[in-house]
Amino acid sequence: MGNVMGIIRLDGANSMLKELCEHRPVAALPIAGRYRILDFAVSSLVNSGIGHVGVLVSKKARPVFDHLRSGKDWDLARHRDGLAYLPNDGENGNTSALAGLYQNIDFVMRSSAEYVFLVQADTVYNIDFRHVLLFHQNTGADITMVYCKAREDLPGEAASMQVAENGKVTDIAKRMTSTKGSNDFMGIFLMRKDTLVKLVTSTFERGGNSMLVDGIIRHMDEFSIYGYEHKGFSTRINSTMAYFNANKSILNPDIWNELFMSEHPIHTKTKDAAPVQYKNTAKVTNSLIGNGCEIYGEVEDSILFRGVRVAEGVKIKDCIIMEQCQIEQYAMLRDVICDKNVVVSEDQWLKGAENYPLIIAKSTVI
Amino acid sequence: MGNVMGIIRLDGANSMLKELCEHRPVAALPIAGRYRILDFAVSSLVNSGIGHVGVLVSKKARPVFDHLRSGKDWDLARHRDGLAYLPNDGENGNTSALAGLYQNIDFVMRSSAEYVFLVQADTVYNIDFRHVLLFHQNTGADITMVYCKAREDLPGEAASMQVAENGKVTDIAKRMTSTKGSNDFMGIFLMRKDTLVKLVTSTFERGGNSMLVDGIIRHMDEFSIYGYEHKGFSTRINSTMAYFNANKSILNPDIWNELFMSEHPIHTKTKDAAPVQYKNTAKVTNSLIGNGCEIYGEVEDSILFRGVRVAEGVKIKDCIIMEQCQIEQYAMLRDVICDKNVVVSEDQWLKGAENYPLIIAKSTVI
Amino acid sequence: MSKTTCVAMILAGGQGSRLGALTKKIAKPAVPFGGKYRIIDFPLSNCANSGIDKVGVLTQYRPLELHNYLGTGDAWDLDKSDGGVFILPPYARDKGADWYKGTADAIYQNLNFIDMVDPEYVLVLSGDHIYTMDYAKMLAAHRANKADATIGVFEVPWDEAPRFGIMNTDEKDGRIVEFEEKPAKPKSNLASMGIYIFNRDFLDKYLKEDATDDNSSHDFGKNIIPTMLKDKARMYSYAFEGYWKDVGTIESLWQANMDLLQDEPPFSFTSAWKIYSNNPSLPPHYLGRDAKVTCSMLNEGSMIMGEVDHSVLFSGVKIGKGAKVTNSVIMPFTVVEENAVIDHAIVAQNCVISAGAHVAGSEGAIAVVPEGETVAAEQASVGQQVS
Amino acid sequence: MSKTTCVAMILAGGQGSRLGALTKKIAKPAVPFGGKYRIIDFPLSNCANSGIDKVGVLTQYRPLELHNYLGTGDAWDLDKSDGGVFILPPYARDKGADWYKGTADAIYQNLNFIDMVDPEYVLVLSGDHIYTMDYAKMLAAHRANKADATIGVFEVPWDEAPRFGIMNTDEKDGRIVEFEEKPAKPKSNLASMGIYIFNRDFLDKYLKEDATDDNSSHDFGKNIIPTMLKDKARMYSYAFEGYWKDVGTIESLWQANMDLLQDEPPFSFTSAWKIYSNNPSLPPHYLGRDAKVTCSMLNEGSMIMGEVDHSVLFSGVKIGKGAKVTNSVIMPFTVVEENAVIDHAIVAQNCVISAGAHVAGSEGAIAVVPEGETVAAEQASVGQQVS
Repeated sequence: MGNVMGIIRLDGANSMLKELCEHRPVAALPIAGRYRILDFAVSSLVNSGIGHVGVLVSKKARPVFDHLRSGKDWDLARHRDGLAYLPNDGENGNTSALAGLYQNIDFVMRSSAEYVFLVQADTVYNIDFRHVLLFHQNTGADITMVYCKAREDLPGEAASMQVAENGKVTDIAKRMTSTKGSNDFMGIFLMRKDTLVKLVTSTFERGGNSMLVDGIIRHMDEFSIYGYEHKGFSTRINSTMAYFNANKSILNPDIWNELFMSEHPIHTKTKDAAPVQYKNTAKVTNSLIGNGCEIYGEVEDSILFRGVRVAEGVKIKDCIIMEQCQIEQYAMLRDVICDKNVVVSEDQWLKGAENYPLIIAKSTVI
Repeated sequence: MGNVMGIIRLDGANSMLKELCEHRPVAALPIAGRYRILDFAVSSLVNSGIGHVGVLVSKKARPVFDHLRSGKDWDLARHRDGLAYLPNDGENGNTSALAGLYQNIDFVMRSSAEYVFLVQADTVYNIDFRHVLLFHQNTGADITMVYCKAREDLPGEAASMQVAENGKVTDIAKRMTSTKGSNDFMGIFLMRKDTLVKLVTSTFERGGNSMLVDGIIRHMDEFSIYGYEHKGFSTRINSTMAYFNANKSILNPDIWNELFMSEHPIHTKTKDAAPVQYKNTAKVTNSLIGNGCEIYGEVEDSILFRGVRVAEGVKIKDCIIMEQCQIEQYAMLRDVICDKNVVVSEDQWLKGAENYPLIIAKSTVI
Repeated sequence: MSKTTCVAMILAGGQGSRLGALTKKIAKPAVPFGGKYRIIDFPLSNCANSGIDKVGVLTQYRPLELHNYLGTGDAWDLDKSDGGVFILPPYARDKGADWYKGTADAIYQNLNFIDMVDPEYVLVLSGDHIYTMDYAKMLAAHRANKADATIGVFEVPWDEAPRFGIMNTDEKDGRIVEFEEKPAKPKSNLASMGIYIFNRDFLDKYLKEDATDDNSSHDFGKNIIPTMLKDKARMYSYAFEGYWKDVGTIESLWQANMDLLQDEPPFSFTSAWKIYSNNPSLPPHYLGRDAKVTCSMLNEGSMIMGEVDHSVLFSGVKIGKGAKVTNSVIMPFTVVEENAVIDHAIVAQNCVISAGAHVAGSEGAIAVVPEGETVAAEQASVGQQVS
Repeated sequence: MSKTTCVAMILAGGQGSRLGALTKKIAKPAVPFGGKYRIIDFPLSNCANSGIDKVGVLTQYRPLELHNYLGTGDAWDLDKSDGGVFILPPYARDKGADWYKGTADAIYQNLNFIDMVDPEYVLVLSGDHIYTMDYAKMLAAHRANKADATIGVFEVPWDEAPRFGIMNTDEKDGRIVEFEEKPAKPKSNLASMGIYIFNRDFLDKYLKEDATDDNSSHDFGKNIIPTMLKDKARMYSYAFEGYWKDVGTIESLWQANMDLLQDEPPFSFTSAWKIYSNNPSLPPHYLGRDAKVTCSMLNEGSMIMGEVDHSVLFSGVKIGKGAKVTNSVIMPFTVVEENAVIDHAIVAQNCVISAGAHVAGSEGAIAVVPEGETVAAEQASVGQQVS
């Protein structure tokens, strides 16, 4: 797909993600024991043969620069095309993605691409974008929006789409909750480059702030919009519960296989961590364990990121433990999300609720 | 020099650079027919064996991202270390380099480097930083500042240093002009990592805005500061005249050789432009001609960047013509700086003065 | 990072003995061409521009220097994490190593490489032709025709046809009905460019059969293609229009360089179809106060104090005051000292033409100075070889 | 981008016949070790960590697979634009090609590579040792001693010394006074690690002399080092402390893997001195509801439903429900089906151990399943080779 480029938006609905997004955009939130959420979007683009990817730099961009770096881990460190950072100087205090796109519109125009995937990197999936392009070409749509059926009722910002039988989108509504079975927009637009340029400039120059609301919902009749249903696993990370549940979904071997073990792998920053060391007292079930962990204690129904140390006597259940955390002897954790570099000292007990996990902020010592 | 890192500042004194820096930081200003000013700093670091380079991202960063990209052209697209972009979110409206350093101070602290070169990329030179490090270690300085003797009287922001015979710096003063023979600071600091961290945090947290003024000049007695004299060619680009003169200096074959033909080449973004085509009517003397040019007319005492087309009958003298400009038939230009993509139409005459070149802004059609 | 559809195999040839002194120290594909390129830049750039990202370069000769030039393949954006450019010299096997016995044998000896890449199609290219071509279009035609093999052809003047391998095709659909190697009385003027696309399994079968045939000279043109045709395989021609030049001899190499100096060059280096090359980091070239340069191509890092006309100069060349270079090709980092005169010559890399020396050939007898030579003033010379 | 001070030459050996079935399809340096690594990751990572960025890998056997594993060298940050890792198989020359006749001959045949890199020092390494070492420190010692050659040594137990090449040194400054290959009555317990630093010109001279000696077996230990000593060259020992293991046999490979499972592993993979490797993109491994994993190392992409104890599992391994793996090494993408039992075994890549099958060796007679094999349930087996 040499004639297609991707543009990644780092923004997302992070008001319900609390501490987890205090120092990072949603796109940079660690997930599934090894990845950041944007890995799904970037890898899907690259695996679909798209070698030109722009990243709309937002505030709090350091974790994104740290993670993507030169783009080499995605084979995007190239002399031609490859990865490009698109800065947003926030003129007049406007730091919206639309303002960023507008500031970099010459970059889009200069590209030799014919089509653009504009992707909000806040959703977990493994899509072959080539199918979306084919669908787009077959329907003759101006704009294709990718959606999935919501898997459960959950609070969190969602755009739900009415899609006719022939795929035509007849209505779009933004709500603060998602209902099981509704057609939830996955934050993926596909359109011709000139359509995008027109949409961005005309919306921004008329005071618009949101591509979806001001550009599309308010002008539904001006475009022929089609919806492409992604039938595979997909979940948008727009609240702490969505994040918690998404991680636990991946403990289902079928979903683990679908997302990660297909012929299209999800790439991420390589860290050269050693294999996991299970010691003689280890007892681990129904869990994902990232490399570099050292495990003496018990872990159940949980996800451990790279380099976590679980000491003897520890019991961890229904938890997400991010990189480089240390859980010391006889600590017990249940329904807890530990951000990076947390230390839980000896004998500490921590417990959240199944529908309200306790979040321990980055680098806290408890 | 595995234990040394570099940090590049993109800011500079651009108030006297007018149109040339309207859309770019000084560091990204094109120079010498092929380069951007930051190439001198980045190449000097890399050629001195420094493979870990942070770039403090400023406003108007797109030309810098476009130019450095993954860092591959400097062999800085690496899995470990390599090029890192350090964003500045401008909290409280503070977008100074010091604020940027402060925001990214954990990046500096986490590095395994022992020493840091902090370099303001607004100066032309080709330095072996290994000699500076040796000097620093031999003098036992807390801070080493690299300076050169000013080559002429020129207006433009300059920091002039008083340096004792043993190399100790006894005084530093900032002025709006540089005097021939004065010791002009070249914007290069070398210090231990922990010294930098202390200097940045203590200065910023006490309301400071400038590393040099608030961090160093106001606390001269707290540090042992040494000056390292760079005896090779060096010129700071802090005004239009400085820019104009620097380019013309490079028409001196000795300086051309010193800067570009040593065993330490200056690297830049590769563009795969074809060799220059001289046609049968071409007449070019005392000029630098970038690849991709096509020349039918006359060029004297000038610098042409890549992809410039000089039509028949054209006369160009004492000019700087940037990338992709087109000078059409029988146009005559003298003492003119054309920014990128300028078109000068048939029969146009343009003339600035030797000490006041006419600047034609990017993409203008005249 | 996706599966490879088509692998390219560049037959980078042997020692290139017809290029004589120019290939004393480097393999033919590494010979400089056109002011900044090497011959191999053309097929490699065509591959990169056509979206082919796995390339095998088959060479028998000085693989190391070629490896050093190609590096990781990054100049052509072929440095994928799982490898882009593979240099494939004949290497020692259980029974020792053999030179490649012919073009087909070279591919045959590297079937394990093709197996590793596991493509659907194999594109076979030659390493000594100058042209720009979109192989993706040829592959699309190959697929549309449901062909077993597709051969790139171009029209040559009828009187030159007897020097080429000629394809006789069905005019309707381009299917090849007959192939004649250098026919005395050609029935068509469609010449083979030595560019083939094969279905991988199809090629595999014919190469393995050919390898067991002691009477075969293991050559695509002489053996493989005729056998395939005899078997009535679906073989199609793909017509190429544009500049195409074999640069296998001194004269043709010189001529191809001179072709670039025409008022309308045979192809544009500035179009979107760029030719990439692995360049040193050098500044724009400098023309001194007394320089006079006309009808010429010059590259970066050169310093010109004298006169240059109708010539192609590579990077880092120095032309002294009063020196005169005409109708010549001067390769990288050669120094032409004051008042030296060069005409109708190819001067290879790193030579020194001493002050006042003359190097003069003529059309049909181009003078050649081999790599690293110093030509003294008294050594004034004419014709095919100076050393 | 700066001039190369020291080039590393890794003797990646021959077919590794002592590793038998494990090297049927891959060269010895590419044999998996330690859950995610290949043997060659150790010298390569040591080079990268020591700041050596040009490495020649000398192999006689299956260079292509090794090339594919190393790619551009980017996993080790050795993908410099002018080339970092060079695979150097014996290639055809004017007189055909020869196998490397010995360790010294392998370097001798690649002197043109060393000339191209043009270093001051040559570091010669072996490709079948597991250890972490800072070569930069050894090079500093070499320079400080103004040595012609420096040899890495480590202390072995006195009773094992007769199995090694032993250095007798001047206790004051470490200068080597005598070298004995496998001495019956060792005078010292300092064994050669097969790690040499030579001044480049010095090495050049001795290799060229040795090449003309028909009586030489062209081996560093047997010929080159003794000759240098005889000439009273300045040769120094450099003492290494830490874990060092030759993994040239099935038993030693198995043992070295088991060493990693000790309560205090012989070296830390998590220290700053990282071992880099070229990894596929795989997720964290998953342990199912009935999994039981103790005293083991597991890598990414694996799915464990059964029991694993005292074992090293590589990436993408599947262990079915009820299966039991003990005291074993399971290489990438091997599937152990339900209720299969594996003990004291090395199972190579892409094998299938069928449901209910038994593979059992014992200490001193490790069972080996070669790459790609399927072991049927009825094929239960004990001892050195299963296929």
